[in-house]
Amino acid sequence: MSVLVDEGTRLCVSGITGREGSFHAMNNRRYGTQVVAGVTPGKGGQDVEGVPVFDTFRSAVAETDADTAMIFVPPPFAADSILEAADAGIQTIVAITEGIPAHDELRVSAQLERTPSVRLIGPNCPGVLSPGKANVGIIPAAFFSPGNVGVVSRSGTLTYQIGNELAQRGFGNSSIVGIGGDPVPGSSFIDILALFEQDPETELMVMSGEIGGEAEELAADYIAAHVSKPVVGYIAGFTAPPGKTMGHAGAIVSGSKGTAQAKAEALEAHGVRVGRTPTQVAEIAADILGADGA
Amino acid sequence: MSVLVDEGTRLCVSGITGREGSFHAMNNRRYGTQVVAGVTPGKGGQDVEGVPVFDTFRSAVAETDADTAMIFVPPPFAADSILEAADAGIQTIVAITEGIPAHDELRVSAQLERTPSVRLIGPNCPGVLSPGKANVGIIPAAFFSPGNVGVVSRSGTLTYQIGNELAQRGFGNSSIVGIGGDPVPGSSFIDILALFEQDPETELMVMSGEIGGEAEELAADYIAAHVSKPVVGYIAGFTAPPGKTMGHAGAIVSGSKGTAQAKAEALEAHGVRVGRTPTQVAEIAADILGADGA
Amino acid sequence: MDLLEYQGKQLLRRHGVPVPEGRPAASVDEAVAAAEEIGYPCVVKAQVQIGGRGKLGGIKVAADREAAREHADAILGMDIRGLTVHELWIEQASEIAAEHYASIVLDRSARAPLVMLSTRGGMDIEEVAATEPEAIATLHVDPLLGFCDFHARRLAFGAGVEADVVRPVGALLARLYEAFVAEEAMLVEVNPLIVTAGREVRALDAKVTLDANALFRHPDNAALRDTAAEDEQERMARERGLTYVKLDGDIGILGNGAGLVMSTLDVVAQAGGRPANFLDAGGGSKAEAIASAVEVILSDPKVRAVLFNIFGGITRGDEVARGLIEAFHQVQPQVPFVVRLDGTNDEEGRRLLAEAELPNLRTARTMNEAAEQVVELAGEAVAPGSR
Amino acid sequence: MDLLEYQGKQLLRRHGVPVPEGRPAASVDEAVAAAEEIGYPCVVKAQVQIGGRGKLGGIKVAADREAAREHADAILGMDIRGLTVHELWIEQASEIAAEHYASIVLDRSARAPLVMLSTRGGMDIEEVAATEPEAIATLHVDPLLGFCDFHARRLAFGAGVEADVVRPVGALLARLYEAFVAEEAMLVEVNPLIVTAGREVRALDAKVTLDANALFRHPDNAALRDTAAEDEQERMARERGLTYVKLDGDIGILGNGAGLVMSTLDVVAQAGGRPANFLDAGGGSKAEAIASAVEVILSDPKVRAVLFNIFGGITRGDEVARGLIEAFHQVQPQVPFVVRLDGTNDEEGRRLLAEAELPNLRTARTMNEAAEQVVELAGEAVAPGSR
Repeated sequence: MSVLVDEGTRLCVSGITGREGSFHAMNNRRYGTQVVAGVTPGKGGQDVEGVPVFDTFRSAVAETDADTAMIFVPPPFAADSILEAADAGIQTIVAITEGIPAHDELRVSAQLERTPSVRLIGPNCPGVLSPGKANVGIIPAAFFSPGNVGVVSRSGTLTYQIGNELAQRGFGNSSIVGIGGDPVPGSSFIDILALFEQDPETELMVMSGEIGGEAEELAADYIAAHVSKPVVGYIAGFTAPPGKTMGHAGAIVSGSKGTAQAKAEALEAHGVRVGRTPTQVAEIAADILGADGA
Repeated sequence: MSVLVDEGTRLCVSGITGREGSFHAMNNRRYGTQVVAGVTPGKGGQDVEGVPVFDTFRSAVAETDADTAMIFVPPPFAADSILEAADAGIQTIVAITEGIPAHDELRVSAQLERTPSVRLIGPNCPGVLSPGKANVGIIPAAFFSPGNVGVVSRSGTLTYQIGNELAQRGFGNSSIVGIGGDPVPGSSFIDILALFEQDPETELMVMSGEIGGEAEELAADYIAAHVSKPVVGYIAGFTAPPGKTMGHAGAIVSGSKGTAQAKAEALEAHGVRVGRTPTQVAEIAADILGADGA
Repeated sequence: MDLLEYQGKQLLRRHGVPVPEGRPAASVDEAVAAAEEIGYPCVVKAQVQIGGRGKLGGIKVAADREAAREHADAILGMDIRGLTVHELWIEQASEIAAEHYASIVLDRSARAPLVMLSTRGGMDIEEVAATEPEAIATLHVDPLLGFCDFHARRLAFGAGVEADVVRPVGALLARLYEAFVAEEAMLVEVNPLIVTAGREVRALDAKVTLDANALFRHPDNAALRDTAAEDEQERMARERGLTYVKLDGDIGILGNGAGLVMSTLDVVAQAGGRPANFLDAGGGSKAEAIASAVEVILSDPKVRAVLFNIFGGITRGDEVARGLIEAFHQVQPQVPFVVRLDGTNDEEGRRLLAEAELPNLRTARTMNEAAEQVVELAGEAVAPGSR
Repeated sequence: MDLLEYQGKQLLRRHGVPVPEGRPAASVDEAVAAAEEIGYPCVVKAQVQIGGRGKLGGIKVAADREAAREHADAILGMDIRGLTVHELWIEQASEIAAEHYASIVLDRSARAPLVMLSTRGGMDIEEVAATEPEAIATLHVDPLLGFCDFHARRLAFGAGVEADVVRPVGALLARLYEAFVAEEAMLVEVNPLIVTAGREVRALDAKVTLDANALFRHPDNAALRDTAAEDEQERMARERGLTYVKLDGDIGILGNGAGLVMSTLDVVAQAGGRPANFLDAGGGSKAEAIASAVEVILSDPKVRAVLFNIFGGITRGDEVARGLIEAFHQVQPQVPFVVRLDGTNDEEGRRLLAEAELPNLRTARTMNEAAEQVVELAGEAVAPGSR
C-alpha cells in the first residue's frame, strides 16, 4: 500500500508540451507511472512521445479515464488549470507550479471545499512518490526504495535530505508527500497524516515542517487525538529572523507567530520526538523502529 | 401536522421596526405565531410592542433561539438580510420583499446551496400559513381553517382565491405556501411538494403555477416519479402575450418557452388534473377527496 | 428592460467586448454625418426591439454618402412589425469570415447563468437548438465562482471554434460575462459574433435585457429606457407606479396581485371576452392607486367595459371601494364597471359601493360571475370613441 | 512586499477608504511646500517600514511653516531602528475623538481572509489580543462569497463601535476588503482608524503587504518597491532572480531549495557558526545561477567562509560543479569554500570539482560534516576587509 499515487494511478499532465512539463512527465513515465494524457489548449490531437494531448481536461478524462493530474503550467494559469482538473472529475491534483498568487490559491481552496472528494497536493511542491509504484512530480526517485516510513514535508530538497538519511539507515518509504511551501496549501499535514494512519504499509511517519503559519501546531493537536502510529518531527528555520520570507512564500515568522521553537515545542508537548537535524530525524526513526531498517 | 411553520416556530422579523414589518409581525403574533425577536441594525435594545429588537441576527438567535426568519426589508438590503439570517443559524427564511435584483437572488441561491439545511421561501411571496398553528407572512389567515389540503403557489392573491374556493366547499388546509413570483425562487414547487408528501395531515395538494420558467414542467416530472398523493394543478396566464412580464418578474413567456398551455399539458401528461379556473380547481379537489370537506 | 442594439453595444463595449465603430442617429442628416465620420462602406441599421429587421428592410449597406442618405431616409419612420423606427445606428461594415453565436441568460431552473456558444451564428438559435443541438456548447456558471478561463476554453473547443480564434472568442465570452454580472443583465446575446477576414472577433449585433429590479444601482442604464417605443397607457401606468401591460381587447381589467390578474384575464377569455390590459394594482392597494388605475384603464379608447377583481389580503375592501368612488368622481367613466370584492373588509367595501350608488356599476359575488357579466356588457356596449 | 505608510494610504484611497489629505516629500523643501499646501497644523511622518516610529521621534506635529521645516529637517536622514529615513509624508492633522483598529490578513489556517476590528486602536494589537481578546471582533470571509454588509455590521456591533459611526466604519471595512482583494494583499492594517471630532472615520495609518507572487498583475504596485531601504546584496540577488535574505553572521550559505537552506542555517548555527545569509539557488539551478549566487554572497564583506549545500533533485550535481568552477574563475574568491554535493549526478560533480583543483575549496560527505568544517574555517579566517 501507499498513499495518493500507486500502480493504478492514471496521470494527466497539464502543461505537458512545455519544456519542464514534458521532461518530468517522461521521467515519471520511465519510473512506471501510467501517464495517460496531457493537456495543452490548442495542441489537442498532438502527442508527446506517445502520450495523447488534449485541449481540455474534460476531453482528456473522457478519452483516457485519467484520475490524477499534475499541474506544470506557469503561475498565471495554474489556478485555472487546477479548477479545470477538479471540474473535469480528476480526484487527485498535484500542483508543482511555484509562485501562484495567494488570492488565486484562496479561491481554489474555497472552491475545492465544495467538492470534498477532490484532493489537491501543493502548489509549490515536489509532488508525491510511492517508491516502486508511481512517481508524480519532481522527486528524484532513485534515492528512495519501498518501505514503511511515510514522509510528509513542506519542502522539496529537505525531503530528499531526510529521505536520504533514512535510506542510509536502511529504511524505505511507503510514500513521500510534498505538501508545498505556499501560504495556502491544498492539503495540510493533517490531511496526509490521516492517510498514513490508514495506510497499512506505513509504520512510522516523518513530518518535516518549517517556520510560518500554524500548520505544525495544528498537526501536533491532531496527532495527539487521532494518530496511533509513531511520528518523528523536524522543523527548519530556527535561525530565521522574523519578518523575512525564507524562500517559500509561506515561510515567514510574523511577530511572535510561526517560530520553529514554538512548533517544535508544540510537537514535543504532544509526545512527538523532534529531530534537531535531518540526521537526528533518521536516528530517532531508527530508535523507534528498531535498529537498521524494518 | 403541517409544513414549514407550526406552534413550535420561533420567528425573528427582519425589518420589524418598519411600518409594514411591524404591522405584519403583530398580525402574525395575534394569530398565535411566536414572534420572539426582530432585527433592525442600530435599534438593538428597543422593542416593538414587547418584541425585543436586535442589531444583528446573530444576537437575536443567541438571545431568543429564533429558528425562523421573516424578511421585510426593502429590496436593496433584502439579499444581505437573507444571507445574514442563514449565517446566524436560522433554518427557515421567509422573504416577503418584492423587487430584489435577480443577481442578488442568484448569489443568495448559490450560497444557500452550500448550507442545505437552510430553507428559503420566496422572495416576493406572501409567506406560509399553517391554519390554526402559525402564520408567517401576509396571508390573510381569516379565510383559512385547518384541514387536509396543502397549497403551494407562485402567486399570493391567487392562492387566497383558490383557498377561498376550497373553503366554500368545506376544505381546510394543512399549510399554504407561497413560493413567490421571482425568477430565482428559494424553494421550488418540488421542494414544497416533497414536504407535503411527507406530511401526514396533507391528503391532497394544490399546485398553482403561472407562465414563465419551467418549474411547473419539472414539478410534473417530479410528481410522476415521487408523489403518491393526489395533486390538482392550476396555471395562470393562458392569455398572456409573449415577451411581456405579467407583474411578477418571473412571469414571462420568452419565445416558445414558459406558456401556460405547455405547463398544463406537462401536468396532465403525468396524470395531474388541471383546473382551468380557480373554481374548477376546487371542484376537482372535491371530486377527488369526496363530496364536501374531508 | 430591453435595450436597443446600439445601447447594448455601447454597454458591452464598456466591458471590453469588441464591437464595430458606430454612431447613433435620429435624423437623416445625423445619419449622413455619422456615415461620413465612419467612412464607407457602412451599415444603416433600424433600432427597434424586434428580431428579423434585416429581412424586413431595416438593415442596409451604404457604399457612399448618397446611399447612406437614401437608406436613412427609407428606414427612419419605417414600420417594423408594428414598431416605428425612431433611431438608427450607423456602423462600420465588417468583412465576415465566420458567424458565431454567443449568449448568457439567467437560467431559472439551474439558478445560474447559462452561457451558450455556437458556430451556427446569424440564425435563430432556437431553430439550431431544435435541429442541431450538438452544435451549441453550453455551460452553467456558478455565480460565486464566476466565469473562469477554462470555462471559456471548454465552450470554444466544444463549439468547434477554429483554433486560431479560440483565445479571442474565449476572451470575448469572459468580457460578456463581466458585463452580464456588472450590469445585472437577464440576457446578453451576440448574434452574430463574427470573425473578420483579418481574424478578429467582434459583436456584430447585441441584444441586452437588463433586470428592471436592479436599475436603482445603475442610474445610467435606467435612463436608457426606450420611451419612444412605449405605449401611452404603459407610460402613464409606469409614472403612477402601476404594473400594466397593454393587450388588444376591449375589456379593461384591474385586480390585486399578478397571479389573480392573470387568472382574471383567463377567466374573461374563457367567458368569450377579450381583455384590453393587465393591470395589477399591487398588494395593499390604497385608494389613490385605485383611482390612478381607473384613469389608466379608461385612457385606452378601446375599452368598452371594466372588470374589477379584488381579493383582499393586505388590500382592504373598504380602501378599494373608496378609491373606486373617488375615481368615479374624478373620471366619470362612460363605460360599465363590474366589481367583485372579496377578502379583507369585503362587506364594508360592498356597503360603501352600494351607498355611493355609482352610475353604471354593478357588483358580482364571484370571479366567474363577474367575468360573465363584463363580457356581456362589453358585447352590448358601443365603443366610446364611436359614439 | 511591504509598502510605506503613504503608499498604502494612496492604494487604499483608490478603493474609497477615507484617508487624511497628504503629500510625500523627499527633501526639506518639498516637505515645507507640502505643508504649505496642506495647511497647519500638519503632521510630518517618517516613512520607514517599521513600527513604533512615533515613540522614536519619527512623527511630529507642525503648527506652522517654521515647525514644518524644523521637523522635516530633524526626521529626514534619521535612523529608526537601523532604517534611514529617506521619505516623509506630510499630512493634515486630525482631531481624534476615538481610535479604532481594523485589519484584514490572509489567515492561512482558515484558508480565508480574517477581518479584525477593535475599539482599542492606537495600541499594539497583539497586546490587546493577549490581554483583552474580547475587545477584538473577528470574522473569516468566504473568498467566493466576499465581504457582505452583514459582516460589516456584525464586526461593528461586535466590537462595540458607537452607534452613530457603525455605518461609516462598516463602509470603511467593505472598502478595505475591496482593496485587499483587488490589490491582492496579504495584509491591510489600519491602526488607528480614527473617528474625528466631526464624527467622520479615517485611516490615520496604513500598513499594506502585497503578495509578491501577484505583482505581475499589478505593474503599478510592482513599482512601489522600496529600493532605498533594500540592502545592496538583496538588490543584487533580486536582479539576478535569486532568493536571498541578509543575516548578520559571517558564513555565507548557498543551497538548493528553501527548506534545505533553512535547515543548513540551523545546522551551521548548531555547530557554533553564524550564517551571513539565506540563499536559495532554486530548483534546477544552472551553472550561471550558481556563479551569480557566489558573486552575491561574496559581495558581503563580512563573509569569512562559504558553505555550499546541494542535494540534487532537479538540480544536477555536475551543473552545480560547473557553475562553481566558472564562479571561481570569474570572482577568484579570497575566502574558503566547503562544498557538500549529493543527489542527482553527484559523483560527476565531485569529479569535476576534484579535477578543477580550485584553491581554497574542500568537499564534505555530509551536511553535518560540512557545517562543522565551515564553522572551523570561519573561525580561523580573518575577515577580508581587515586584511
